[in-house]
Amino acid sequence: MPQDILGQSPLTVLVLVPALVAAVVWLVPPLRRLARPIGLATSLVVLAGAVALAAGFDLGAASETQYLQTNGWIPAFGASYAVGVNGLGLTMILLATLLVPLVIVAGWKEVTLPAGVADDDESAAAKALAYRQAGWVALVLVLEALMIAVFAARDVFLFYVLFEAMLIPVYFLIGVYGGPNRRYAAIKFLLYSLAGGLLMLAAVVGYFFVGTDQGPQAFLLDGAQPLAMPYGTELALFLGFFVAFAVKAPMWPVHTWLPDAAQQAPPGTSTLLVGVLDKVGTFGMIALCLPLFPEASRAAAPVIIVLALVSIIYGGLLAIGQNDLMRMIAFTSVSHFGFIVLGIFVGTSTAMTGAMIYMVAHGVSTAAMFLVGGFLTQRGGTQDMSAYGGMQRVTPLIAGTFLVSGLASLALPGLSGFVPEYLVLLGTFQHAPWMAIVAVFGVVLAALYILLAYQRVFTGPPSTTHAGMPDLGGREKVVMGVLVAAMLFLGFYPAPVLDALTPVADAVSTFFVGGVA
Amino acid sequence: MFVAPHIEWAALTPVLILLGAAVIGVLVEAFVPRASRRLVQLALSALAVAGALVAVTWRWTVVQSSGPRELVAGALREDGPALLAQAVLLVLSLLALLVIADRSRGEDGFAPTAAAVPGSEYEDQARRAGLAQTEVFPLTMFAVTGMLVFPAAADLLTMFIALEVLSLPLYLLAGLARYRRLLSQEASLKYFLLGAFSSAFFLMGLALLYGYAGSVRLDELAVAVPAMAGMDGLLLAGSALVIVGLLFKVGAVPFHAWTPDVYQGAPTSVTGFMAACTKVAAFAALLRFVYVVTPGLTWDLAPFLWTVAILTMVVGTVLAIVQTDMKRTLAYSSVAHAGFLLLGVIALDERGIGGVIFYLLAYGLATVGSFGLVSLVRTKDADGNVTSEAGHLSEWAGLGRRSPVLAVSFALFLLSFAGIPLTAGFTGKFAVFSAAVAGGAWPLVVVAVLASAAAAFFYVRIIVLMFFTEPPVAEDGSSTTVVRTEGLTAVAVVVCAVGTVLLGVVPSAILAITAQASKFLL
Amino acid sequence: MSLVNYLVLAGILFAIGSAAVLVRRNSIVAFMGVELMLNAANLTLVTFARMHGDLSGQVIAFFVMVVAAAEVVIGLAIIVSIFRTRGSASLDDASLLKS
Amino acid sequence: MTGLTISAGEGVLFWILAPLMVLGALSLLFARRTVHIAVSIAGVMVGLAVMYIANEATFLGVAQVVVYTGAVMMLFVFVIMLVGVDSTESLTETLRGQRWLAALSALGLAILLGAVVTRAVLPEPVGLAAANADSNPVAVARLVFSDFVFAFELTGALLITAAVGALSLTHRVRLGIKVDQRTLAEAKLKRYGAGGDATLVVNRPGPGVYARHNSADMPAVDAAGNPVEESITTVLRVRGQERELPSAEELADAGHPYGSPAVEAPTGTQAKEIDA
Repeated sequence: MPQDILGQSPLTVLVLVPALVAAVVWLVPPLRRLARPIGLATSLVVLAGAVALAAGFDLGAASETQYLQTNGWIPAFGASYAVGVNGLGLTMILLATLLVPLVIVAGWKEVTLPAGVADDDESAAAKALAYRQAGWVALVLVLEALMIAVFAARDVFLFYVLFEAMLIPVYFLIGVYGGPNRRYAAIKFLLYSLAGGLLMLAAVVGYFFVGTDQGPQAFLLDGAQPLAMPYGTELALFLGFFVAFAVKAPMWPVHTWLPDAAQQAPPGTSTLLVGVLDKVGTFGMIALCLPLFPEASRAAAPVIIVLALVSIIYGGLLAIGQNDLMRMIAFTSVSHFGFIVLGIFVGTSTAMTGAMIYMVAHGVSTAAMFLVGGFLTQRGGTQDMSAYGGMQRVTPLIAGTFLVSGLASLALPGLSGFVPEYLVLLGTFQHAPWMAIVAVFGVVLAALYILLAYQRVFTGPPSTTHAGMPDLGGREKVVMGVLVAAMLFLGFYPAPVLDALTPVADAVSTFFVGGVA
Repeated sequence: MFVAPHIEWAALTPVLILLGAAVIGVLVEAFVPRASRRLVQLALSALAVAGALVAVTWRWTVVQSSGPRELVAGALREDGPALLAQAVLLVLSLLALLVIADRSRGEDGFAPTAAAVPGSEYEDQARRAGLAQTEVFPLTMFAVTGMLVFPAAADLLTMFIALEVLSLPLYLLAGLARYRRLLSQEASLKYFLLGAFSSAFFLMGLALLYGYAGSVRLDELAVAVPAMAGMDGLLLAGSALVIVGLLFKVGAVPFHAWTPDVYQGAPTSVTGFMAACTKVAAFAALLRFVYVVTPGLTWDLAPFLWTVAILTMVVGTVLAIVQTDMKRTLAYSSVAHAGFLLLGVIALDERGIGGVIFYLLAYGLATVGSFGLVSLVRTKDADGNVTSEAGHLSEWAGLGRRSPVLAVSFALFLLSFAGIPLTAGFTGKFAVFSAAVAGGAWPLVVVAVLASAAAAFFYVRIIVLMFFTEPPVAEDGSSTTVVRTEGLTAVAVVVCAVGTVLLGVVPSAILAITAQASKFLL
Repeated sequence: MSLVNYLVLAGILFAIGSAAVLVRRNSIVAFMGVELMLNAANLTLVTFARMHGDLSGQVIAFFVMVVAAAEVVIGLAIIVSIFRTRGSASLDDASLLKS
Repeated sequence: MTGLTISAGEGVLFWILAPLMVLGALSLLFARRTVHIAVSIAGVMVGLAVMYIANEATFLGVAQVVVYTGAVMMLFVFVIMLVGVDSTESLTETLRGQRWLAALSALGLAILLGAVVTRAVLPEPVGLAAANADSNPVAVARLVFSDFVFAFELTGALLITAAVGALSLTHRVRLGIKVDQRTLAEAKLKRYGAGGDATLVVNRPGPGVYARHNSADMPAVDAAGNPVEESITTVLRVRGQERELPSAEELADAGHPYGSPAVEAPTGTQAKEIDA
């Protein structure tokens, strides 16, 4: 992959392609009927681009930003358009670009006309359907563009802008294409995120003010040294950023939007939301909080670790208690995000590496769970787990893929969840054994909730209502096949990912030596 | 002996163009046949505003090269902030003028004749005869003239008279709505009474300051502020009263009582004009007064201004949340925005001036655009007759499905109001907030951010309503519809939308210009 | 006798005027309250002009009269037009605007 | 510059005028009839004019009388006469506690302004003898046309606005052809000829006919003995000041139907008592 295309970083191109296609698909009526194929093709092209990017990435210097581009943007605010990726950003971009085509394929037939729209006029109905599908594809593509951009952003201001802008497509994806209670879920999601985001805005303004007399482009993240500022200011700014990220990476007690959103959103949206978007929160903690506010991060780490431990246990307990399949998966994610945050703030390089891989692994396994859950509930007509039973005889493929994803999620060796969880626990144990012991309870809980869910839905006597339910179709097999392959790959051969992430983890840890100590 | 003052005619061109257009507009009313009056008036006004904009741009280059100066025996100042505010004002006025002039189904938004008793037979006849109250145009021109003078006024008397010149036509325009005449007349009366009330406060403040310094010129006041002992009371009370008078105009709490009623009752196009342009003029004047006269008084005035700013942000936001009428919601949101703008005034930081003016531009674009759209959404009764504007929020439900373009642009303006990144509103907020932090007012910024978060709620609620809610089925068979117009409003809305996006994505050029206007000429 | 007496008188008149605007519901009376406030300001200006030995206070007061005259024309025109519609000049009568 | 000495006469003048003016101003708060208020305020304006002259502002004093008392307040009285309707006003509160709040804030304002001017260490008064050397109007005029020339020109815009505004709010364009008396009369007769009501042809009755009540607030009585509401002017009707007519039956029972003299024919002002 060349380092620049027409004077632009390939990252910029990667952002622009889906954004432009989205605009065209939505605005040009004749293209609307072809929206899904166009969207799929675009996302595959972007995936190919991301793979090419990874191929051209210098793994030996994974901790340094590559594919750099820096242009002035708003000099008055010291903001610039600066993009570039290190190992972590690249991995996250790969995750995002991998999931988007899968989501489009999985959702191929999911966008239908809402009830209440008259279907007596066939051509009008077809037109309205095409319009809705085009809107869905456009929103997913816009979201993809923003996700790539946010992982590539090298400027605090740019990061903030993209962080907030991502809300809007997600908001519409939930609010327009979601389940019966979508309005409530969409608003709850938006308000939580906005509140967090505005706190971050206050922090960005403050950071700007601190930075004004320390160089013209204080927002650039490339400066190795954090800005000098009084400790009180640093703590306040850190909190502003951290709270926003904590809302995004749903940590107890600001997680409550996630179960509602996941329950109401279409499975594809949940996949992107939990699989990738929420990682922006933990990504931000690593890429912004730690390097910009090392002192404050260190000081706040004990509190944050306690919150992370609470998230692990609380998420696990609530996942056990859920009746709604999607809510259950959402709560497992709360628990998993607890692990990630724990790994980040424990402060050892091992745990940090674990946290980073965890982000990828969780992205894949949770995507698999949401999508297969979606396939199941779409057929069964309900998300209520008690309505099912004995489905492994009716739909063995669904049962099998669900089990594999669940086992990956509970960190069975040989699947994607094992390596990161092990690393996080190890790193935590090196640092403070009691924390690791508490976290291990989370692992036990994970086994419980996954297996209980499997038992309720898939074992026992088959329920008569779902007797003739079809198993995975060809389209769905492809999706699940790719995801299972990815989980196995990450479980058996994590080396390339480790190579990309370990240097980054080491580099970040130097900002943050000692952790809780 | 009497010495005739030197008058800088060149520098006065923008004002003269507008004043001339206004006066000619009055003559047009008298001499041009009724059939062609509207066209002549529209062309005249649009040309005048555009011409004044060109003139202001020219003066800007002159000031850039040869520096700011005082005009007409010190009555006016020609400096960066004044010209910048004037330019913003003229841009917004031009857009607002398009909305004001637009007609849907052959009717503009104004009563066919204001003299008719609402509901009378005469009014019916006038409507059928196709009368139009074309005095709207010269009145608008007079208002713009006053607004143009306001930011440049360098003594309190000129400020006072400019205030009246801009206010009187607005009082009249507020009462001219075509539909809901009673509401409109009542708005006119309320606006007038409270406006006159506030100008009395301004005047008393002027008198006290005159007593303090023996002059009403801002520069002499500024010199006198640190000099005189023993009369601090006069100075403080005078400054406070003058500021109160200006705060009335911008609609800051507790001087906001008129805003919702007037915004709701006035013709929607006039509401947009008034909301956007009056704010620009009044904030520019407030900036000049605060930055020139009161820096020495910061400690004494700060508690007052801080309280007002906090109250304005909080009350505006909270009351906006509970509204059920579109125009009232926007009115309270404008109150909240006045609070955010006050941060830039309180900052007393040179970045504050450019920041406030940029914010005013962003806010003004969204305001003119959104009120332009509000004027197009009408109710339709069971027989398919289009009646008045759809004021109630519930009538906006489901608009996103039937008029996606309108709904998307309205959503864009709302997002800009809410300050979502990549819209002009965000850039403006950032500019003002960072100036406030630089000026040491960070607690206010925290309040402002919290208020923004709460404010986002009601903007989002409207978006939800438009996109996610099914249109209500009314018992009497009435429904909501979007009227077609001659297209002037569409032009204005498109310009506003494009401006809102551009100022959000690539604001650096405009920010660079506003940054140059960082100092008032004493 | 000191010039301050005039100023105190002006202050009292100003306060009475403002109270009238706030209390009275009849728009004509409220408007007269505004006029009284303007006149109080004028008295202040004239007194200060004498105190400073500077005529600009008087000139300002003169301008205020002109402005007030224009304001009165507009205001009374609005009041009359409302009266013709409603047969009342009260601010409360049939108040359509919610507060 | 020498200090200003204020004559004892001016003090006396002040102490006579000021209480009267405050009393007049208070009518704004306590008087019920709008006309009374207007006249009191006109009195306050005259008092102010005298004070202006005492304060060496001759020109303003005269202008005050001409502009304020002569034009502005007369315009008010004119409008009050035109509007007339609720010339009295109920003083009951619409918002609880609002009056107290308003009174309190006004009192606060008065105390604040009073304190500000009394506590300020004001400079020694200079007086306007020097400034007024060429007579007060001339000196004022010089300032108007030099320092304040821009403001002066700007007031022109204000006056035009006022004229345009007042015209557009009140001036009605004539729609259709002008109807003169002749066409009106012809139309009436034509309608009568086509079988219309005869009352359209003759003049309508004035109020208070038929001798018993000849005041303007008493309706006329038609041939059937019923009151003719339109015979009373609109103003009285809107005000609710017209008087009720005893019904024909009542009067017939009392032995003196319409058109016949009362049993005890009233004289002079006693008429009112009988009504009551």
